[in-house]
Amino acid sequence: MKEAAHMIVVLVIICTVCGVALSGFREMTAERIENQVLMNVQGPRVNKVLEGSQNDLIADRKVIKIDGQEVLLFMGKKDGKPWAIAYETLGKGFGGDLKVMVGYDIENDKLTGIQIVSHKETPGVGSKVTEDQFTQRFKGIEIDLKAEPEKRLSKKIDAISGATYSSQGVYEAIGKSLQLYMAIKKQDLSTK
Amino acid sequence: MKLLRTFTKGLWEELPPFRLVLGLCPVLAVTKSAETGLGMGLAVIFVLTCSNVLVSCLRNVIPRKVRIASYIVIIASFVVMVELASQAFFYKIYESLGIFIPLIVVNCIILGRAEAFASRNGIIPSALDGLGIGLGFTMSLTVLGAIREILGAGTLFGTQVMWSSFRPFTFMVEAPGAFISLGVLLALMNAFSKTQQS
Amino acid sequence: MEYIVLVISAVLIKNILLAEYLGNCPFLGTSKRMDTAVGMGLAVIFVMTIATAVTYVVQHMVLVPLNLGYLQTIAFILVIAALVQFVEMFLRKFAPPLYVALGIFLPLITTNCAVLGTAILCIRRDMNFPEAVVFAIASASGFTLALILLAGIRERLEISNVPRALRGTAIGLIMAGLMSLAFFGFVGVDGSLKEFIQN
Amino acid sequence: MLSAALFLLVLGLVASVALAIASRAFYVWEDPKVLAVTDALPGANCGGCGNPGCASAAEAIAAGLASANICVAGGFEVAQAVGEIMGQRVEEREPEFSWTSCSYGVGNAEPIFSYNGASDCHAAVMLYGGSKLCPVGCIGLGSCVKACQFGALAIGDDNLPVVDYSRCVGCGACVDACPKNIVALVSQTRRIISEYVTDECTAPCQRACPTGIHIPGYIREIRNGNYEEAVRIIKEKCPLPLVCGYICPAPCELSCRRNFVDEAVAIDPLKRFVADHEMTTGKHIDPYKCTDNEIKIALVGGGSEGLTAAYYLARLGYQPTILEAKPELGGILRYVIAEDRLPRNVLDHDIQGILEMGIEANTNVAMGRDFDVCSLLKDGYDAVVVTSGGFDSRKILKPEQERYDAAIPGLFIMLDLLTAFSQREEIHLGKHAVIANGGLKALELARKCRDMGAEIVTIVSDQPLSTLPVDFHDTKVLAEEGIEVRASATVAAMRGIGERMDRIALEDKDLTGDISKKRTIIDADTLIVPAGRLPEMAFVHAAGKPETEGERVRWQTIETFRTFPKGGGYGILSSPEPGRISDSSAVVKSILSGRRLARAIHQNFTDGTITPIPNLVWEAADILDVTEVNGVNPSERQCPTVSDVEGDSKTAWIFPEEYPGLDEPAARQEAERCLQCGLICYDKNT
Amino acid sequence: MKALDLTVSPAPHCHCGARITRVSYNILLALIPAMAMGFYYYGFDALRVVAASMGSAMLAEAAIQSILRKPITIADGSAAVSGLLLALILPASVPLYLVVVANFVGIVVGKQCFGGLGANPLNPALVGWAVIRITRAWAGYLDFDLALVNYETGFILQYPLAVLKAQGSAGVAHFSLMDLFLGKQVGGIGSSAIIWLLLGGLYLVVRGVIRWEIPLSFLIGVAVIAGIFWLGDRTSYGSPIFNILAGNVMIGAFFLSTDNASSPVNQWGMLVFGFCCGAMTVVLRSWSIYPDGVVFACLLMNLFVPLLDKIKKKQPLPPALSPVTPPVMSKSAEERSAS
Repeated sequence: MKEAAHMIVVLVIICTVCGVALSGFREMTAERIENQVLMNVQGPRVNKVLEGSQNDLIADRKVIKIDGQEVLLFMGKKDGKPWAIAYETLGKGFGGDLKVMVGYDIENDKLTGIQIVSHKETPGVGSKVTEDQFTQRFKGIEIDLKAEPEKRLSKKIDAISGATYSSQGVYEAIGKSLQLYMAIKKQDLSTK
Repeated sequence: MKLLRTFTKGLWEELPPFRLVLGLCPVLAVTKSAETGLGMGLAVIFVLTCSNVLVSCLRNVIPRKVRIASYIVIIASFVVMVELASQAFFYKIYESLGIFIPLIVVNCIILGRAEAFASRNGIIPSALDGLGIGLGFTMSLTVLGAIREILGAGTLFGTQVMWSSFRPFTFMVEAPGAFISLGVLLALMNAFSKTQQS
Repeated sequence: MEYIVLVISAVLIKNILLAEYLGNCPFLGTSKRMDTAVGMGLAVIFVMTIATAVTYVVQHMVLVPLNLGYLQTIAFILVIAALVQFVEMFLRKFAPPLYVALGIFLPLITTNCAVLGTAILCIRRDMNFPEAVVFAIASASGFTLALILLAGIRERLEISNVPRALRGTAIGLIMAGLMSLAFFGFVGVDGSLKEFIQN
Repeated sequence: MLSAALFLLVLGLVASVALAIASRAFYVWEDPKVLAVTDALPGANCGGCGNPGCASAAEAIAAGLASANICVAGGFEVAQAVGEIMGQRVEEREPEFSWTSCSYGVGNAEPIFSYNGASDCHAAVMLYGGSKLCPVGCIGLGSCVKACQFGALAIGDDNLPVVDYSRCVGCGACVDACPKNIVALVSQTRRIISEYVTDECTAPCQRACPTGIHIPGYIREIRNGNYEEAVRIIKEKCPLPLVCGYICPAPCELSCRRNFVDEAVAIDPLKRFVADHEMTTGKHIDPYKCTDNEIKIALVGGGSEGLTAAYYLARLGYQPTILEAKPELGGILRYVIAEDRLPRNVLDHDIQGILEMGIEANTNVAMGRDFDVCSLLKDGYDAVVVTSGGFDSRKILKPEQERYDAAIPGLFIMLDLLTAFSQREEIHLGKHAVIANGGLKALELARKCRDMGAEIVTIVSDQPLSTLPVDFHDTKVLAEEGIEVRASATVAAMRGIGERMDRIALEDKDLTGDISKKRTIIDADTLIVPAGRLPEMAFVHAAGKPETEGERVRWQTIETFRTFPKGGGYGILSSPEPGRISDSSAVVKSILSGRRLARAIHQNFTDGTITPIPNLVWEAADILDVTEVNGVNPSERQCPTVSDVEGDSKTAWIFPEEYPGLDEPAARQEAERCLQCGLICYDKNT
Repeated sequence: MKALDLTVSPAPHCHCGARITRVSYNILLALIPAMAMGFYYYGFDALRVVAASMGSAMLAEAAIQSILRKPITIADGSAAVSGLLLALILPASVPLYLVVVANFVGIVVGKQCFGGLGANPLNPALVGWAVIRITRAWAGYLDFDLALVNYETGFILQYPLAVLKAQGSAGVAHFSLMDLFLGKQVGGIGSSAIIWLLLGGLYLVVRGVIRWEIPLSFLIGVAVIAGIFWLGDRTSYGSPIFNILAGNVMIGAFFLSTDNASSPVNQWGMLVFGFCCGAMTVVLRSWSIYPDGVVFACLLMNLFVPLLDKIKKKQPLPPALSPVTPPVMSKSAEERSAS
């Protein structure tokens, strides 16, 4: 019994010390990690979607609440004035969730473009939705604000053959994004 | 002199993964490019050296029956640190290594060195052993990564090295290419060490 | 029906060994003979299923609520190590025949990256619980399938004139590569199957 | 920070406590002995012990089904450790090593086809027995190497397996793996008692040599200048190298393959050269010896046969004592062969070498006068061996006129008996007499025995009834006379109590070589043998251990040699060479008899039975051989041949004075002439 | 005694040297008509590919054998057969370096690494093909519709299977089955010459070079599974006959799946093997991203051969050609060893 207790104590002490060390390390790196994720994951996509903006898109981000749901909003400015916004929504692709960054021109109610942030589609098949050939098709499509949320896009985009599921996932994400669009537009878009 | 040998044996005589034939999964998975291979290698050096040192420090404290469990906890802690650090400082590599950073925990080389070397030797030899084996591992990964990247993508560390019209032999970066190129490299090592012996 | 696609995908297309590069050490180590291959395969199916289920619970009941996601690695490996030992003792007590058949493989499994890998993959792919369990069983079956096929071929290679430098692990790796090559024929089958099931 | 630390604390606690509880809750009682034994075993799962693995071996040991020393791989230390756990005393077992016999690999040997198929010896052998013409040649594909769990085998550059003796543990996995019996296990004992068989690689000279010296081996050592090693090789099979070097008729030279090209290699002079070399150094080269045991053997007769038997018994670890009636040892070598043929210093040197192995010799003591079989057995000897050899045995059996069965109870020689009958002497034959062989005379003798008072006379013949004289055929009529005929049978053993024989064991002789013999035991008071000389006989305590009935010893004979009928007969009345009773026409032949006696005694004390040797190489055995030799350059023999020898020393007269032997350069040159033959291979570049 | 010219390939296929050569040359002979059709339709380009393929296969074999210091056995024709088979399933326009890479990988990795002829677990030609097929950057060269667009052949320049995949059975309605049968279809240099492949294959069966079990069960497998698909959904899947006549099925049934070393030895094994190849072909055709599934189906089934060989206790079939004459020992030796 004494032996068992000894073993348990040693193991528990090691675990605890490790826990303390790790959480300390975690606290040291947490902020940097968040930045890195933004820089590397969202950053390039936002830059592409909100092409033509003059501000630092990552720095000018803000979190807004809509129906109790937090949305990370990126804002593009021209001459100091917001002209476009972008945010992520999820769609269900073939392999799992598709994260799509959708950008809107808030002045003209148009899509400025979409980018796939992350996906789990089959390489070479479903992954075709990430290619420019597909994403470019969404650029500049006008939004019909009066229509049903599902039918707001003024133009239908063909699915990629062989990647129907992945394409549908992208549509789903865009659809969700459109549902949020009106609410976000009404929010205060000024940044500090 | 003995310390030097402790260090250098990992570079040739016990060169992982070729001589020890251990820890093959990351070798196959992360050698799509030289860069990821190098990144994985550095992560392994860090974990291996740190865990060797710590295991060596604690070797007289840990009861025999829970030693493996303790080693696993120690190794896993360093792995989590690597995970966090790479996320914070080398995000690209963190992304391309993906699941294989947490899997360093189960890399047989690390647990093997802890059990076979660090638990029996002092701190300095253990550190050197970890460093040497880790360096050998990094070397192997980088070389394999370079071969696969040059043939499979036409680049080396991301810069184009083949002629511009080169259509990459992408087979090399696919799974079959990984297995076959590692197998062939292993065979070449065997053949080479055999001629060296005789 | 979704699960069929999940299974096909995990066994044939994203085979844990041949496409995801997980569990290669035991794959090459225990594929020299058919009977050890079968034993190892069964042990992996057994452990992987339980481990995935348990780690799934740990992740979603403990780590996520406590906001300790970054401790995933250390938590999972501890849980798996303890679990394997627990299973070993349990089998020995209550299922001695199973213990005799699988016993020697159980310790090997602790350091089998396929087990930890599958557990982590389930989390990373945001599966729900039944999906995770089915995925674990399917992955382990894929492992077993590849193991048995390789064992069949390697038993035969034992008596071939394989060049000396290639004998052992090297030829095992090359054969694994060729198996992986053959399995490439299945690319796309999961998508079409999903469509087929829906229509 | 707190939550992380707490979480890991709890996780660690839960895991360790759960396991601690589980190890109690799921506690399975396991025999701690099994666990301890499993730990003590090497864990290589080689199967050398006959169990499927170390764990099952441990179970078998713990259950008492196997002895503590079954692990051949672990050797003595493991056996001791296991013995300690089991509370058994473990005796050291003789180490065994893997030994390969083929010396011409694929590439050097004569092929029948070129094989480049499956890299597995068994697969290769399935096709016409392999690619070599030689039926016992190594295939060289390394099945033995694969079988070795200890990395002790490798295929060398000449396609032959090479044993790394530092790693070999003698588990025998390679022996089981080899389809050609190239790999064998040898221990010193096995090497001492081995006999050549037809399915192993032997050179023609080796087969022709009655003692079976590895002639190519010692000539190779002479070539390399290792004279001591050469002597050691000779002494493995022949304890009298110098004597043989002087007077051996050298039947080996008749078989030498050089005869196809020019003249035979001077094998015997070469032997004399190295033996002379040994004598000049004044030191005896002692071959290996097994660990001593406590078994005492008395050898009656100190001639070449007795000396040889004593020599091998001593090497096998026994305590032999030679009892010689004459003042000095040597028998015919000393008292019959002329001194100008065999200088006495030569003989003394060799005898001294034999005695140095640890042999006691008592001279001037005669059987029948100073002792007899029973008295020796009573005196504490575990076995008594009669090695009277070529001497007239009547002197032993009947040292004094009035006593017929003083030395060997119940044994008569037909000639003596007939003489006695003709002189109308009263001889007590007892109720049951047995006559072994003896042709028509046996019938006559049987009738006389009946007249002398024997109630039943049994005639035992190793011939089938149909080939016996016609008088024997009507067994019914003979039975009415009280004469029983047992055809196709041999006398397998005599048994008795004290100075009286009471039973004889008969064994049916099956010509097909089936050894699932039928033994019948009949009461017998007298055994009458036909020849003038006694066969080699070995007496031991019945039932293996000394058992006295009052003051009298229970004894029985053991067979001195067993082989299948094809290679000769068996039973106590057949000597090593079939068809003759102890007629050693040359010293080499009595050496062979002596060695086989030692083998029989050793087997009796170890296994309890004398195992037959299947496929023994003997004079007329059918063995693949070459009929021509190609590619060998003729060269001159360095000394004259003493020709027209028929393997019989009676016609070979070699006088050392006119035949001084080889000097060193000539010997080296002569050794170069050897073709280093195998079964059918030979060195074509000689 | 003179050594006989006898070679043994790893169990269970035993051939003597003379027989391998005969098998190989018979296969080459049987492929000549199909190859000639390729030359007829695609001219010099086809010739170029065939020559490069056979040449590089033999060169690869000779090179690796000389490196490994083994006797060079390109004369037995097995490398030439591999090279030719590979060429026949490639489009005529394929760049030559692809052919060379495929052959080197196929022969060196797929065959010689395992100990050479008879030890290869997979068919080396198929290994070579699969390697270049999964190389994404090179996929365009192997897409028949893209590759063969510049030829004048006198028949529809669309790869039937690609059409079927893209447009369903309505798309392939305008392909005449007779044309397909007569080889008037886009495809590999030789693999589309259905009738000539059939005749060549039958020749091999009659000569006993290949056994009938695998081709027959292969075709049955294709027909049965395609029939099931077709009855289930006539708009998406082709009819059984279409499936047999289009793509690589014919060359697969007679030439690709019957490679001695990588197919089972006993009759039941062969039947199961052939049927599964055929079934798998249709499944992969219908569902995988590749228009034709024959090669991958054969490769996959090759992996199962050791297991299929366990179906029945190994019982080698009677030799298809006249049996090997046993080697004769010299009279004296034979007599001695007999006794």
